[in-house]
Amino acid sequence: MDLVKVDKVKTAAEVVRTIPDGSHIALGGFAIARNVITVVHELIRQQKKALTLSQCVMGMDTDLLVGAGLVSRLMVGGGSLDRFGLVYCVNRARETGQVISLDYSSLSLCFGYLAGALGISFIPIKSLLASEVLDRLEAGPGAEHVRRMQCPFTGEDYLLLKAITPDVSLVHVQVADREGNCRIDGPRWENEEQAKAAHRVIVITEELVPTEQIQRSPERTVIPAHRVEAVIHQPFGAHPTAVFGCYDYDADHLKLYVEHARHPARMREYLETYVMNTRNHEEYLGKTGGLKHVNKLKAKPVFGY
Amino acid sequence: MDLVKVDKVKTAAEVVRTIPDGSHIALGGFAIARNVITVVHELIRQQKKALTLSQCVMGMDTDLLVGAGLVSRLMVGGGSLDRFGLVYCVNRARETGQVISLDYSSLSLCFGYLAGALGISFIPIKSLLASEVLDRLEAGPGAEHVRRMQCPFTGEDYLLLKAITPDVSLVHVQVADREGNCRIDGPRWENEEQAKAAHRVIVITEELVPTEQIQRSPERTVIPAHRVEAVIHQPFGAHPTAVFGCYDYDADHLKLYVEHARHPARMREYLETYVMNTRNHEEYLGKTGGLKHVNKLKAKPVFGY
Amino acid sequence: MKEVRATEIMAAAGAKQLRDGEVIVVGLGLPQVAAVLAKRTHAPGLTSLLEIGVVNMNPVDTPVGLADSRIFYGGTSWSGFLDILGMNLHRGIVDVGFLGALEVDRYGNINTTLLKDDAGKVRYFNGSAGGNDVASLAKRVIIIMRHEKRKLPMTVAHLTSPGFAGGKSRRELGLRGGGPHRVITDKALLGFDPDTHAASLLSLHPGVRLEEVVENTGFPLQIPKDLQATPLPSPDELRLLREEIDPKGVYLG
Amino acid sequence: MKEVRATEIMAAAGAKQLRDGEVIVVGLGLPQVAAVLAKRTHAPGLTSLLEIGVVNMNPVDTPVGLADSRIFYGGTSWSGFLDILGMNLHRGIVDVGFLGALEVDRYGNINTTLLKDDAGKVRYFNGSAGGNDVASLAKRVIIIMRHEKRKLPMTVAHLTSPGFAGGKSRRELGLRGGGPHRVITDKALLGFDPDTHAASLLSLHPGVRLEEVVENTGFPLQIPKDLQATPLPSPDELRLLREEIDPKGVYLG
Repeated sequence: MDLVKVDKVKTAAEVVRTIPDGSHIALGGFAIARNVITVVHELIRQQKKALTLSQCVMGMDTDLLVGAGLVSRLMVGGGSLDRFGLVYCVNRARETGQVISLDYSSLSLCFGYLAGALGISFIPIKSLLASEVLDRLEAGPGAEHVRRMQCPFTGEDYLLLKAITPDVSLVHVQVADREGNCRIDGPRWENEEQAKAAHRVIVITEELVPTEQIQRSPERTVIPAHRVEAVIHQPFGAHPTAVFGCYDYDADHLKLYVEHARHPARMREYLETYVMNTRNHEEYLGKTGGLKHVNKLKAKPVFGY
Repeated sequence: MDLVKVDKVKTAAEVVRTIPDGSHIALGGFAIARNVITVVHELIRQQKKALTLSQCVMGMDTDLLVGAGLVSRLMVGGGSLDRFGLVYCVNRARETGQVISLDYSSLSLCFGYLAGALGISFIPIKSLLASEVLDRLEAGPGAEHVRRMQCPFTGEDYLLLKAITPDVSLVHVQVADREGNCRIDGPRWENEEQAKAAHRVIVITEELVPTEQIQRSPERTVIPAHRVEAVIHQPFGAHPTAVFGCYDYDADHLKLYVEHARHPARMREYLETYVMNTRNHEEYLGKTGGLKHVNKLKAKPVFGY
Repeated sequence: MKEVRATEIMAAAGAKQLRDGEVIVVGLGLPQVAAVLAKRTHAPGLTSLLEIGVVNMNPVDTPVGLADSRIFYGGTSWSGFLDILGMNLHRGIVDVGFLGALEVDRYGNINTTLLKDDAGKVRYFNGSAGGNDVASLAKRVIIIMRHEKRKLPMTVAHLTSPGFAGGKSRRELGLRGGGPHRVITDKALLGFDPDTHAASLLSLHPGVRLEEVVENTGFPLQIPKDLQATPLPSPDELRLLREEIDPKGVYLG
Repeated sequence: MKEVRATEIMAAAGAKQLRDGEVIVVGLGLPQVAAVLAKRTHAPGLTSLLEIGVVNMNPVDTPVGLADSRIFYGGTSWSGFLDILGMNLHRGIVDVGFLGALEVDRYGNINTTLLKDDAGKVRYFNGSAGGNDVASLAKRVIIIMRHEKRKLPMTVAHLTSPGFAGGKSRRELGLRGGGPHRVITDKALLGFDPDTHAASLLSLHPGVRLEEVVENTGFPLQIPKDLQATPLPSPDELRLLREEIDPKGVYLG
């Protein structure tokens, strides 16, 4: 049969204009890897409000959005900036109660996405039991997401998790075609279940390839075109986080970010300088040292970093 | 870290000797594709008894084992030999009551394997409801595998499926290393969930490659070495069924098989000639026309068939 | 131009049921031909799925079945049952599912499992495979089959894949999918009454007499006053079918 | 030969806990060093998993964290959380899970979420990530941490990952995994009493005084009569650690 012939390539600004305030956005980043920075910046420029974010392991993406005050609720398994530090803005917002944080574990959040992706409204799990993580979910707004039951076949005690179905899933990939077929190199953490659980999927890709390239290894297609609403082509779009096979994390900029993120006032400076006072990703990259600087981060093909 | 350094390559005869009578064996074939023929033949030569077989879509593999009288129970979604005919031996055994057949659908059986692979003892589904397929499961020995419940979050009616955890999973792949890391080219039907649900996984591979080849595209590893107990290296091991990328189905032999399978007496002849009176897969291939014949089936690299 | 075949009318009728941008689960044969015809005409953005794990296959040689490597060719994604039937069909994003049948009854219930002879002796066939899943979960189910009295009985010998079982609504049956939408035969196009859920005649293929259809249907058919004729394929559709999509007449012959 | 460091004793003690053929979930740092040491000595058939989807990584450069591409290098399988934490850990085939901690209490409960100062002010840290899953499901959990009174309190400020909560058995708690097996610190090796489930001192690292351990532990430790000394790494183990596994002393320095 013929291939789908639809060009879904759009700019980050165009795509973000279609995301309403109050949306539940699932983020595809992990700590300091494959964060959807270019879309996060645009969400901040367009000052979206009252967002719910979900993610197994938060990174700079979530920290930026919370630090910019766009977020009212989190559903997360954990988070850090690896050796560079903690998710300071997120933790501050939790401490002050600025955000409601539903804390899970990596697997329980991933099971929630899996249930969403499979179209089953609940799924059993043996994690979280006998922990304060579950106590806190059951004691607060998380209560509507968990139940306990016994397996009717084995009698074993289970926790039931409500399916997670984000309004929008954002995932940064290495390779996609103009129709949205995309490939992820390296580990994929929760990206496949997360994207397939969502009502809308937005892909940010480092490289745009002809569909013929996708057809050469269809086993590698992690998210097929018909699940993808838009494709944003943005080289270095995850900077300063790493994209396996494309470029390494930017240690200098991550340190600079952490210095700002630790203090509310300085965080505002960071957002002014690198987000609000830049019009797009090229201008942002320019301020971080420009192509000359980021090209130094480019990966060696054999090693992928 | 170092790689696992364990050589798991064995012969079909060695492996089959470790499979006790009464085992639940999950078969990785689909109709006339990637059937584990070489192990099926060995199971028949060693005259295993009272086997339970499970598979989403039965093919020649299941039909041979049932035709040889080794099987007492089936858990299947369906089955056929595509345009070559039906699974005649299986259908005859159902009609005479020689086997107990628990009939599911492709997805419900696959969900059962998924639950087994995830270590959850049950999983909800919206298939099978309001059908005679479910009525028959609930009225017979299948009753212990299904329950009904309402989703505690949405109130929707669901069928709960008991996890399926086969004793042994047999899967035919194109590429594996000596430790058991393996790759499947083309669609994978239920192979990944089926293998990961099983207690023991036996892989039959067309090609043995050095682990370095596996490390060149780790995203392609469908079953990792630590889940695999033994690797059987058998080129044309799925003959007369097709292995994408390696060889096409053998239309002549499939027609010949169907002529025999339609009649109990002639089926016994087939088993005598091609299985009991051959000592191994090479002798079997010899009787079907030998390498000269099967080499004609070899796939064109670009097309994969 | 040679006479229009019933199979060509069926393929065109199937194509007309598909809208641009829809996601469909197809089987081999006429459903695939109908899908390609729709893609080449009004629905270029159609996505076709095969249950075993193939998206948008583009075969250049004729497959003998779903397990034939020929049908994998040109796919943009190769996965498995869990992805196609789970993360697409069960997820609720499949608009149309095409199904064949041994038997279909007046409420669109499908039998692909077994037949009984007059003595009550049972003969088994393929069973459900993905059929029950598609019938339970697709938004619209389209059945393509030959129009014979024994294949269209009042009640199926085995209810493998539910339509409007017992004349009940899908909601009453606890099923998510919309259920049977059309039955496309070599004689006519059938639909289902929104209230009674019983099969009704929508149109007769050109040259087919009403009596012929009634005689070859095992259940009472609702006959509308304004009985239409199924439109013939356009010259352009015929050209595509005969010259590009199935030049060897493997499925249309 | 220069003096043996506490980190080297910890790595060797960790390696001794691993048997050939076992499947383990490792974190960065000492756990990974211990796993490599075990592989190079008595457990060549060990399988190491990273929660994000890496099997048997074989890094040649030092990663800064689990999200660092350097740690993916040489892997024989790249998948995701669902495969590693679901189809391996939840499936029940993970023998050992290594965990770090902000706090560990007398029953082996782990806190990685938050700390409270004397005024009760809360400071948040990383949270669970895969920690709760590993603690709930691995057959044996091994905790590696610095031995400080504030990190070993009577009760953790937040029970992120369960050990023998409330002194209950894992069965009573409805948990599948075997729970905490060892706590390896820079001063001693701790285990858990099979009956009381409370932490007990198993051995002191050479040169460490009992008082030193008691003073730096926030809960009462069961002290066995026959208190052993943690064995020093063998010369061969030291050579491997210093010359092959961590020559730059990134984790052992």
